[in-house]
Amino acid sequence: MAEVRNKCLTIKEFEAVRQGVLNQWPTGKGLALQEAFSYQKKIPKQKRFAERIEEAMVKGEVLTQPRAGVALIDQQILLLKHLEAEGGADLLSATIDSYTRQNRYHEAQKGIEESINAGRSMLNGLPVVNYGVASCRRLTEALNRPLQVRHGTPDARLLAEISLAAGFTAFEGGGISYNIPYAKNVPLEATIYYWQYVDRLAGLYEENGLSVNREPFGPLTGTLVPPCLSNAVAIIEALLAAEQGVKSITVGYGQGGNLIQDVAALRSLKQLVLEYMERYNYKVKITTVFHQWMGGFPPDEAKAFGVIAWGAVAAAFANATKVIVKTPHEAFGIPTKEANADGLKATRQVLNILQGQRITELQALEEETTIITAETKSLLDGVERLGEGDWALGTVRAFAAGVLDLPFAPSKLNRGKVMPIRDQEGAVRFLKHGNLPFTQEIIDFHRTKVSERAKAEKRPVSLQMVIDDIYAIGKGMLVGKPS
Amino acid sequence: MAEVRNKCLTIKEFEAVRQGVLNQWPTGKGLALQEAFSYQKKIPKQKRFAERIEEAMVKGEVLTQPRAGVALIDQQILLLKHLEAEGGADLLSATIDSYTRQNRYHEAQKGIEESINAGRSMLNGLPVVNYGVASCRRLTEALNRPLQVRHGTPDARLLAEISLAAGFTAFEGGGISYNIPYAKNVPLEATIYYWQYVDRLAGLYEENGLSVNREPFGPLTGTLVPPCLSNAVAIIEALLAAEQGVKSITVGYGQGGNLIQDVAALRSLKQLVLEYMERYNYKVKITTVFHQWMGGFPPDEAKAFGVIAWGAVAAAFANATKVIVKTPHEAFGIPTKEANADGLKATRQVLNILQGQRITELQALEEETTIITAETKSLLDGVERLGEGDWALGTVRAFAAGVLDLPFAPSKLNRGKVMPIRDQEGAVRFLKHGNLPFTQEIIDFHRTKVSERAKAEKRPVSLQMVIDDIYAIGKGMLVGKPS
Amino acid sequence: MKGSTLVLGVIGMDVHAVGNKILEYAFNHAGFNVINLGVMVSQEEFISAAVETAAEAIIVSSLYGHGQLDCRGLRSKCIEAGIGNILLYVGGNLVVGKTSFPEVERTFKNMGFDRVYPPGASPEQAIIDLRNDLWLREEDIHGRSKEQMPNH
Amino acid sequence: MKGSTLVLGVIGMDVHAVGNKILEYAFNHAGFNVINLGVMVSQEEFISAAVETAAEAIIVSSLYGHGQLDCRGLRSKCIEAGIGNILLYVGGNLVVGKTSFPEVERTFKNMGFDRVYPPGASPEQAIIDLRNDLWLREEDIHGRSKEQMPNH
Ligand code: B12
Ligand code: B12
Repeated sequence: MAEVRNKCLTIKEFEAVRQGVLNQWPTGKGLALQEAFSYQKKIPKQKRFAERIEEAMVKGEVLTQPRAGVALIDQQILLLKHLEAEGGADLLSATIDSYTRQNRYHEAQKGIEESINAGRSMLNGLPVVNYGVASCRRLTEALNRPLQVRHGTPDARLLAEISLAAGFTAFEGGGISYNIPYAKNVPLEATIYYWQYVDRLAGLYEENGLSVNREPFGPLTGTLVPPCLSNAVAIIEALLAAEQGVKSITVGYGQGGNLIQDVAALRSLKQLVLEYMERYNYKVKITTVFHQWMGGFPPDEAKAFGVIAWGAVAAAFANATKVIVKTPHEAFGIPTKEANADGLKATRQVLNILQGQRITELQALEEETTIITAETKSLLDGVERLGEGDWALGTVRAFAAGVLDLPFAPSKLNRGKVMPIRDQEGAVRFLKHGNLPFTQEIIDFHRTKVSERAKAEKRPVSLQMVIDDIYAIGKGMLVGKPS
Repeated sequence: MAEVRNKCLTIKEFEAVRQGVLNQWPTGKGLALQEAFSYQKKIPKQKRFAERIEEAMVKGEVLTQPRAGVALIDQQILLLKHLEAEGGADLLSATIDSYTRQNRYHEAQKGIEESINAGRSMLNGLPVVNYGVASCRRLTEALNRPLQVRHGTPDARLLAEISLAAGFTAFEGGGISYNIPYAKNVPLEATIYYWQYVDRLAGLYEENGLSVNREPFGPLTGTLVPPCLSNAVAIIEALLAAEQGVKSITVGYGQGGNLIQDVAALRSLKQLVLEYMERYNYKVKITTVFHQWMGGFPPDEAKAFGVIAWGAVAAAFANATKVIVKTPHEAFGIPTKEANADGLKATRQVLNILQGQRITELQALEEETTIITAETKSLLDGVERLGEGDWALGTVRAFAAGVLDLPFAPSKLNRGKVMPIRDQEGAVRFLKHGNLPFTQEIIDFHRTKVSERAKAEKRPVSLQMVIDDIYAIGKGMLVGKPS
Repeated sequence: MKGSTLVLGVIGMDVHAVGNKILEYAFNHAGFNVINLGVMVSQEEFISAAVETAAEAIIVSSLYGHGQLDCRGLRSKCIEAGIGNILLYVGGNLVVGKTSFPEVERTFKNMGFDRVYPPGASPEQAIIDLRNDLWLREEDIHGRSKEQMPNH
Repeated sequence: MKGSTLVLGVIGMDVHAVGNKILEYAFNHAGFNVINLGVMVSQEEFISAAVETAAEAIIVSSLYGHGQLDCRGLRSKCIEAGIGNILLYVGGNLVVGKTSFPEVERTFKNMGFDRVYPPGASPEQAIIDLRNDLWLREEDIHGRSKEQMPNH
């Protein structure tokens, strides 16, 4: 594999591989971009994702968006219509099944067939590639709100071609965030390159006057991710996307659970991403997304509602442009459409109550923002240095060197030397920072926080403490207590 | 009716009326205080309300407590056992039915009989007086957590005699808070006097080494009550109770919906009540209670969960000693035991997550606390002046003069000239302050807040705006919007 | 029917005052002549107010759960008082607990109520119904065609 | 049975890594010899690891919902590979959606799994079961009484 560089793909480079991409599965064959553009031109403004979310940012709204995917497309239409009407979702998603995510279209096909036979969805999402453009247009046309593809696909080129041609106006993912948490052994050079293709494709739509919203996947492994790590990844992916001509980017963050840290994280993320866009003179509209708690949920539905509502509170105070909503079925399985709508409604109630309420001039918030920003900059400086100024190259080298290192990630490319832990107030800190290029000040800060907790709990710091933290929200706590 | 004075009843005064009280219904006859004391002495410490809540205050815990009352005592036992085991309630309640609250024991008896016939509760609470001491002891003995009587009874003397003798260790209510929102035309002289009896009774238990927790009913009409009004009432009732020898008082406040105002309200309440206790040298342990939203609820259960969880958030940040929990059935009717447990569980989840999280040094919070304290002091000074230093007399005269005046109260003794309204951020302000003795500064503050909202909504201030506010939470908002 | 007199109140030992105040405001606003008895109103008080004011409808609220116990016999007392034909509406949280509404409606219709409303019903619905029901009655009196719809 | 070898992994295209790391830790801690294949493990990889290491049990996780599709035929492949008697445990969020567990259990037992665990089952439960099941098998081999309980 050739080394990857953060440089806008030329039309020639793009065209050179495009037919190969389209030929990965019959539904891709012969897909013509010009036809796709003219189809997309007919999509009304209120159904365009970028327009809607950027309008929300200006107005100070917080939009709600569910996850939602089932095997059969007619069921998907019913599901999304329900989430629109009953759930009041402002933005919609089609979540893609896990076979499609790994480009296993044969298995996805089997999943469709078995779902028809079983009379219920046997797949954990909608296999958009198998359905192809025409069927998916039926989906996008049936709905009244903007629709995004949400997935976790290391090589999403064909998925992007088909879904954008079908009238989706937003596409989640990135070469890091859809690799390290979603794959076992796919080289970063490969995924960054695949995602340059996707971003270039989005860029081509932009150049034809068609906004396509792109969203790096903020929460990563969803489990005790220290904000600086997810923020660094989001900023790098935003830079990579912008270089390919993307103009609408929603950077995201997964709730940690401590309000001050969560608000500070999103604030720091927004500031820094704007700073870096400015530095490279990328003209991109930046919006933000806050993910309700992405780790293990309590099985009890009433408790799950508590977690969901708390996520809504944090999203509101963090002033996110949109919030991705969980459901009371989270601990068990893909939610029914009713449970999915319930999550949306509980969230909307809280967001509405909090409209106009702010907790701004707060000392602790300033401090937390400062520390997150300092940490994130350390990481980004490390990446930049390793890449000799190139973010793509820097990312590949950073993961190899453990200068970027995500906790609990399945990928072998990830060093796995970092171990997070909660402090007394539930903020996520570093128990081990591995090779992350932190200053002594930052290292000491975390050490202090961690030992404060050990002292308060009267037990030595140990892996058991981290395991307690992983289980904690599922057991009705935030900070793990000895059982 | 003789004018009432804030002076500890003598034993002679107390004894003079006691037999009359006990003879109001057969179950009261012959009730001997000495026997009651020796029975109460056997109650283990962990079941004593005052001990438990004061321990919680020291430890910084927030305890949960449901409302719960059904017609039949065996059902009540099952209900409370469920709320203890499944709901994890820290404190328990027996909520009294509305016939008993008006001393209509014949009708309560009919309600019991009809409930037996119908096979379901036909009463909105437990008719404790009709059951009498022996049956109620069966109830208190069946449970493992402290148990309080919650009601709304202008003349609760017999109820107090029976329930305390039966082993309840806490008793809600007061001469103002269980009159103005709960009666149509009972003189304040009468209810203050009735509650002096109740407080004296509690005082007698105290003098025998038996703590009895007393709780003025904080939320009053539960509907857009400006904090200064409910805080003033709570402080007066605490003073009246302390004078009769009560040593454990939990002052309360009903959620308004704006976080800053709610946290400020409880903070100001606690500070002021301690100040006044100090002034009169009353040695009373003060704890606090936060009531989740007491006004109209959304019928949708998912949305109701949102409201409940938001109440839990505010309780946690307000650092209340306990929180009274609502249920997802609130808009419809008395909850099933399952729905009641659900409210408790959602609340507990949020409280646990927020354990140790604080939003203290916040400028807006300081300001709001200052204004609430200034308002409350204006009211209390007004009452003191009218009473020529006597809080009982002052209260009677203050309501007559509109110097105390509660919004939306059914009582004819209440002037009803005050009209509350929400501001832009959802804090409860005064649209009309009637005869409340406010300084020009306070009046101007409210005027500014109200006109800011009118400007933002581009509509003139009107009664319709207030009605919109009353409906707002039920319709999924906080600040009422034109429909 | 504009200007028709309504007697309004919350029955029994019920003190829920907020909805009552809003209903008064809404009915007044809609042009009715509202005699609001407030909260804690007995059956007798409803009836004597209706007799005294020659009211065309009694609007009963019950929020607190004892509606079924409190409302029984209201229609027969109306008959005894010579106003057996008066419109009887009832609404609120009529029974204890979250219950299927059709059953509740049946129970209260059997008690002689003309219209029964579920929890949280809007005053607007009652106003539309009142106009219609009162117009139908005018019909009966003046012998006008029932086909003609009222002009709201 | 302390020291028994277990093969552990998350089957199919499933990348849920957190539970897997905790299971590895718990089984190791309990004294087992754990061969952890991590996430995205095919049936073939499970079997060849079990064969190579003479494992006594294969512990399959499936969180992402495709468990039913991914697990089919695992037992017969074990038989083909000559390890037909190996203990097969499976747990996680085995099917799509919130489903009644007894039904799920039946489905997976029919597929040849010895034990099936509901969402969020604790590693501790599996450890107790493993000790018991492995002890019972030792019995069969050494001919000891089945009545004697293992000493945890
Ligand atoms: C974190 C998480 C993620 C992270 C995973 C990061 C990573 N690489 O590990 C991310 C965000 C990447 C993710 C992605 C997806 N996820 Co996910 N995820 C979760 C979540 C919230 C928590 C999982 C977790 O870590 N729990 C904590 C650990 C400690 O618990 P555990 O995983 O349950 O494991 C324990 C027990 O189950 C048990 N156990 C497990 N296996 C076995 C085996 C035996 C024999 C025994 C005895 C016990 C046992 O022991 C473990 C340790 O205690 C769960 C929902 C939940 N549980 O709350 C959903 C969930 C598992 N995900 C789900 C899905 C569908 C997906 C996606 C397809 C996206 C989507 N459609 O939403 C992708 C799948 C990607 C892929 N190809 O696999 C679904 C599965 C649905 C179903 N079965 O019906 C769930 C249930 C959420 C839901 N309700 O929709 N996810
Ligand atoms: C505020 C409130 C109180 C306040 C009342 C203050 C006051 N004096 O007004 C306080 C805290 C004092 C209180 C006390 C009690 N309450 Co209360 N209260 C409420 C609450 C939360 C809101 C009521 C309200 O003001 N809503 C706003 C107004 C605008 O709406 P509304 O009252 O529903 O009225 C509207 C409609 O119903 C309709 N409507 C009403 N009547 C009619 C009639 C017709 C013909 C039509 C068309 C429409 C109509 O129009 C009105 C205007 O829009 C409700 C639950 C809820 N709805 O969320 C419980 C509720 C009514 N209370 C209840 C109970 C039981 C009590 C208590 C017995 C205490 C207890 N056990 O919890 C005491 C009763 C005291 C007594 N003797 O009456 C129960 C009734 C249970 C049931 N029916 O099964 C409820 C439903 C709560 C619950 N789920 O348990 N309460």
